[in-house]
Amino acid sequence: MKILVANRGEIAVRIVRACRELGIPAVAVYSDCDRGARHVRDADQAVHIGPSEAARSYLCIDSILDAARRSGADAVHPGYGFLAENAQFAAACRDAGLTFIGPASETIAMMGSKTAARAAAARAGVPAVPGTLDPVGPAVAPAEVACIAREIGYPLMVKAVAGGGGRGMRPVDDEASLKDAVRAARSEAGSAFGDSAVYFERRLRRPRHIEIQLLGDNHGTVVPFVERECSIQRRHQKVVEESPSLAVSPELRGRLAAAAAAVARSVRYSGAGTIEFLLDESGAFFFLEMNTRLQVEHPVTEMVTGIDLVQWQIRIARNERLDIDAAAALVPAGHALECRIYAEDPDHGFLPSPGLIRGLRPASGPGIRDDGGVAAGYVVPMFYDSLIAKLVAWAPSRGAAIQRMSRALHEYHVLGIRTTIPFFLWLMAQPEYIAGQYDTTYLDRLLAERVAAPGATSFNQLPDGDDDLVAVAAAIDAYLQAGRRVDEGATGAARWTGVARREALRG
Amino acid sequence: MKILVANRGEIAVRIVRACRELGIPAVAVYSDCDRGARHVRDADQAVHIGPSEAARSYLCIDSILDAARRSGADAVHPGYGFLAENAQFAAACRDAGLTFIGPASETIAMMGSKTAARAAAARAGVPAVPGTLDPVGPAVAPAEVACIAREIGYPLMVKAVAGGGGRGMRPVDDEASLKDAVRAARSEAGSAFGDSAVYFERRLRRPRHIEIQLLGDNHGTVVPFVERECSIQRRHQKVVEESPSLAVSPELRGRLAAAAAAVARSVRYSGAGTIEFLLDESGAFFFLEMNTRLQVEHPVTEMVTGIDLVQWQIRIARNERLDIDAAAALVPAGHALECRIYAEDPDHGFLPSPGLIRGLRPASGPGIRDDGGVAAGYVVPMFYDSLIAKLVAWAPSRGAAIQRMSRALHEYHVLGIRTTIPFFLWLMAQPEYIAGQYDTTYLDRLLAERVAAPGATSFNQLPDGDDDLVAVAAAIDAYLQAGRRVDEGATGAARWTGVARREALRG
Amino acid sequence: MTFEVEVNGRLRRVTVERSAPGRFRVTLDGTVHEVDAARTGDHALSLILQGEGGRSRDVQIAPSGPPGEILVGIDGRVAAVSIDARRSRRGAPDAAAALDGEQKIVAPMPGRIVRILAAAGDAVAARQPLVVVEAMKMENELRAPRAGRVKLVAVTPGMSVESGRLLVVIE
Amino acid sequence: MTFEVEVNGRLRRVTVERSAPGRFRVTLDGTVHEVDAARTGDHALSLILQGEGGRSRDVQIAPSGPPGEILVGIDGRVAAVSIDARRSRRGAPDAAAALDGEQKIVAPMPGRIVRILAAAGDAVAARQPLVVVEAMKMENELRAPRAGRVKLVAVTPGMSVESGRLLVVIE
Repeated sequence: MKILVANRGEIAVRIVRACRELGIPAVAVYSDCDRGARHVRDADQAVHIGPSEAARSYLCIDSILDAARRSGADAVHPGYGFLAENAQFAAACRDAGLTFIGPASETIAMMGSKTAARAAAARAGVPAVPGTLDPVGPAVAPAEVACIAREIGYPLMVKAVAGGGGRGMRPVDDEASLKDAVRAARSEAGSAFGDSAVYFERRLRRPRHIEIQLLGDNHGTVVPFVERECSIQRRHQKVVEESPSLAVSPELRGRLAAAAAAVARSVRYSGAGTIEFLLDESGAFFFLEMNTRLQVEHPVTEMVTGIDLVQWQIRIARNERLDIDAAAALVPAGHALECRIYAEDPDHGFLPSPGLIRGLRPASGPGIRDDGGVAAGYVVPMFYDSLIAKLVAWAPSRGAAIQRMSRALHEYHVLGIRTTIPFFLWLMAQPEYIAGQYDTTYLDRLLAERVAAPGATSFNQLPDGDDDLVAVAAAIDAYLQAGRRVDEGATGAARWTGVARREALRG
Repeated sequence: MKILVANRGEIAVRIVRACRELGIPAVAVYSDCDRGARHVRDADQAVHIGPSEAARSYLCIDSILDAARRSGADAVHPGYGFLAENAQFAAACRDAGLTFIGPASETIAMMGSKTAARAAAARAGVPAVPGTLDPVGPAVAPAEVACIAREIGYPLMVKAVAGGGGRGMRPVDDEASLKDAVRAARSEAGSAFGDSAVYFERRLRRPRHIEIQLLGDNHGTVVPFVERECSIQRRHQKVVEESPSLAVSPELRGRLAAAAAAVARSVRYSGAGTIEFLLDESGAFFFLEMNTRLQVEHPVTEMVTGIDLVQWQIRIARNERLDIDAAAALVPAGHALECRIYAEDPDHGFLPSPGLIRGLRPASGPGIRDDGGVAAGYVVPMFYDSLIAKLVAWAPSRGAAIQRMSRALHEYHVLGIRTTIPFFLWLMAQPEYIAGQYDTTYLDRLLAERVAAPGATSFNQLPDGDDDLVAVAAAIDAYLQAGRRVDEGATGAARWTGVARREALRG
Repeated sequence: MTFEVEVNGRLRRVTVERSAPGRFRVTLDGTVHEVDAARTGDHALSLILQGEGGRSRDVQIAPSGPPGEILVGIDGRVAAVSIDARRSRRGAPDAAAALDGEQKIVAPMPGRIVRILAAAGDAVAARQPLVVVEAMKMENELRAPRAGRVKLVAVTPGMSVESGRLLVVIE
Repeated sequence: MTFEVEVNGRLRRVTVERSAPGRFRVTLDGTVHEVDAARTGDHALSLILQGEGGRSRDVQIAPSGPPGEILVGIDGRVAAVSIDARRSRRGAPDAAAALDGEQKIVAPMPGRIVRILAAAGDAVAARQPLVVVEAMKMENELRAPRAGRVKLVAVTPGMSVESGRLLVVIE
């Protein structure tokens, strides 16, 4: 077996590691701006697939199939994002005689339609969030749209049928704002997914996002795992995940797992997948959607179960039988957290912060796992998702895991670009977070309050002493640099060109 | 509580991390050559304690007590090595009103005498390796020495009473070689420990080194943990450790743990300690010695039990009660290996390889823990132990852990000095090691055969293709450097001064 | 040697003299610190403050664009610092603006112009969206820092812009 | 541009020409390779061999003392490499030795001389211990590479020596 990794960044690096441990050669693909990227350096082979724009490289099915042919790969791992949930890609791989490491193209297509997925869940006896069973296409008349909405009841959520990643979504509180919301959602969905169909879902009050990771093999076995909680979201984007959830009792866990397994079995699911639920305040849960791929947050499940999900994806694709103790898979060993380290500036509305990484020292030591995708000297491009690393902390208890995460965040150096590390340092100290009292609306509320608060401080606010120390350090650095300028008999400007030249060497 | 870490390198970094996670300020101490060392950079405070020679810094009790006073520390963690098993130091801390994080001075003193320790084990009903109960001091006449040896029987081992770290030891096969061995052991012991007394132990055939980690609190509770196997030794120095041991059944584990706990209870042991046993081919085990401190290999126990031993050392010193599930502590979760990454050149008899670390990229990702003590830009000094990092791999099975370790070793870059990484890559591929068929004599035998073998190859031998590739890389690098020389209008020599200057910036 | 150092917007006056090899006497807004400083990497500096129980901090320092502008990493956080602020200020684009009544909106990061929401001559309110820039799969609205009138729109939809590129001028 | 490159003792002849930006035509002992090379750090180079399914390797390169002597790290292993071996050879201490009958024993690492086990004039057998150097808490015996007579002992017990320092000459 030789696996082409049809992805980039940290997940590509993660997959290459799994290949190495299984003794399988890994082929990386890269766009122009990723020539020096870590996944290219770590792989056994690397093939250039086009310009930096994702549409002409990582999203270009033909280029990737061609790369597989040229590199002699016989299997393709899509990772997540890009083509991971593209049914055409899965089919194209199959037609090209390549093993697609994931479920059948048909399964991807069915679950890719949110309404079809909700119907499948219903058939499997799993209640979905109350809402429309059929898409509300552009043809449907405004009056009828209003009727449908009234049936569901307000507040509700307008969602893209082909949706994902929080795009094509609009909350609606009353009929007055329905029309604009539908128009906005449709246009966003149209441009994002090429399908402007939307549907309506009732909006639960303060729901928690609970999801069940599962594996299915080609011999009918489905194993669900202990839940992950992903309620810490910013604008419908997960930023911190954990396992287990404080909101899930062993009894509820059993019911969630059974429901997830029922849905997966009903579609004869093969590979790694995740069923997302919303858990309401009364403890009732509802099917939200199924992701027919690996999730960004898969490491927290690996930490509390010891199972390597990526290795299992590959072994399942090799037709191996799952030999995981299903009972043990539902008993978490300790507690794990994941912080998604993004190249974003939390002090400026989380604006993207691409650019040259001048220095990098990931955290390490007891209970810490760093799944990183970058290196010092690499220029984080503006073309792709801003996730540069996932920092995972494990400890016997949630409290100890939070302390460990804080320790690791303090220890983590990324120099040259802004990251969300200072934001996570702040979040790990929030009483509600520490107490586990949160839902999917928590973080946006907290951030809004923070901005509104008079004299709101920066996430990078330093204790007074350290503030002084930064001034002292900067002055001593400048003093030493000035010394060097004299030594080198260069002008003030030379220092910076000097720096520039050193950077240039970094390619 | 404020803890002074009376150590350096990776163990000092490890202890600082534990302090951070417990919210306790940590004070580092450093010698001249360690000003820029990682443990100094990571600590909250740092105090200079003298010149580079250990005897005048890390071994100087007065300097360390003075540093504690100046920094306002009220507790001292000795780590391992240096003063960790120095009873005078423990007493001096106590007398200075400092909490010594470890057992009572008296316990250290008793277990520090190998013969006294063997007696203590015997009193606790634990058989020691057959040998002399009393020290064979310099006064004892040669004739009597021969008698004593004959009683024990050959082959035997001459050992320093004050011994440790494999020094002051000499194997003896017959009476003819006894006299020289005793003389050599005595002189080595004299210079190493200031005590030339030795004793005799029968030499077991192909023994395995099995040890039991334990914790004891100040309230009479002693908890033993699943065993570690440390039979992979080079000249009596451990190089790879693992937990659990393939040679230990649950039933045997129970007996080993009971024996270890009995010895610890008999001396009302407080803190972290380890009881070392030899396991012979018949499955019988014998008390070897007790280490009254943390061990280098403690992480493998942490990986399979989830317990943070360093945090517990601190909590015990704070008089907390052990609340560890003693039954669970004897059930390993998965399998863990540790490779000790030394600054040594395996291709030249493991000669020390101190010097400037120009580049460093530790391994990371699933199942990997790096307990490192150095950083790029740091000059590994010639004055201390050559351990620069401990690489730990965990997996559900031993086989998977070995694959993971190999993956991580391939991924681990240390540039500028020689390390034992290439040696470990070789070892992880040895059939006997993979099969777990080894004992304490295995590695020395294997290395001897390897050297003797005609056309013995280097540990750094590359597959042919990579050999070409290195030549290609070196030439392209030289080509690019030459280009720069021209750009900079400098001479050939300038390149190297240029490099030198860049290094100089690294301090 | 005296520097004006602006840390997170707060201007400090710092004088540095070498008191011994690796030792510096640093005067910060009148207070004197005895500091032991060692380079620990291309971009790293280890500081130990004497006479404060030896407070130890490891800082990472890197230039961030214009001369005199640096980022200082410490303990998981990052501070934006200008050295000799006044001098570099005079060079910086936004600074001149501060003087007259104009306000320049520049691209905070490299990206692609998706939409332009105001035209020259428009009156805009504070925090009113002006331009949408896409980067890293996210659309980012850039808003008016204050009320005023749009004097100039310097970009068009579809354009790729570098960080710091002038987008809109408000007067 | 042609180089003589010695990798782990094996001498290779390598010609490099730039065929395009980031692309090199490299001739190694007559075989031509089309190589895509990118600097990925101060000391790192990423190579992708064209026409071999794109074999990818990340190498780390650092000088190791004398000009032309470098260490190349690849895939967990380290190769000792000399560039333009002959030239640098001529400079190196051991090389001259190779020519006449002399053999110089030099310190393989910095350390302290603990014991000297042979005196000038002594006849020594191959692998006979000559000097004991202590470094990193270990005593290391340096042995005679071949049989001969000790011509010179250049150090005394207690001395601290740098790496490469001449210790003993055998003839």
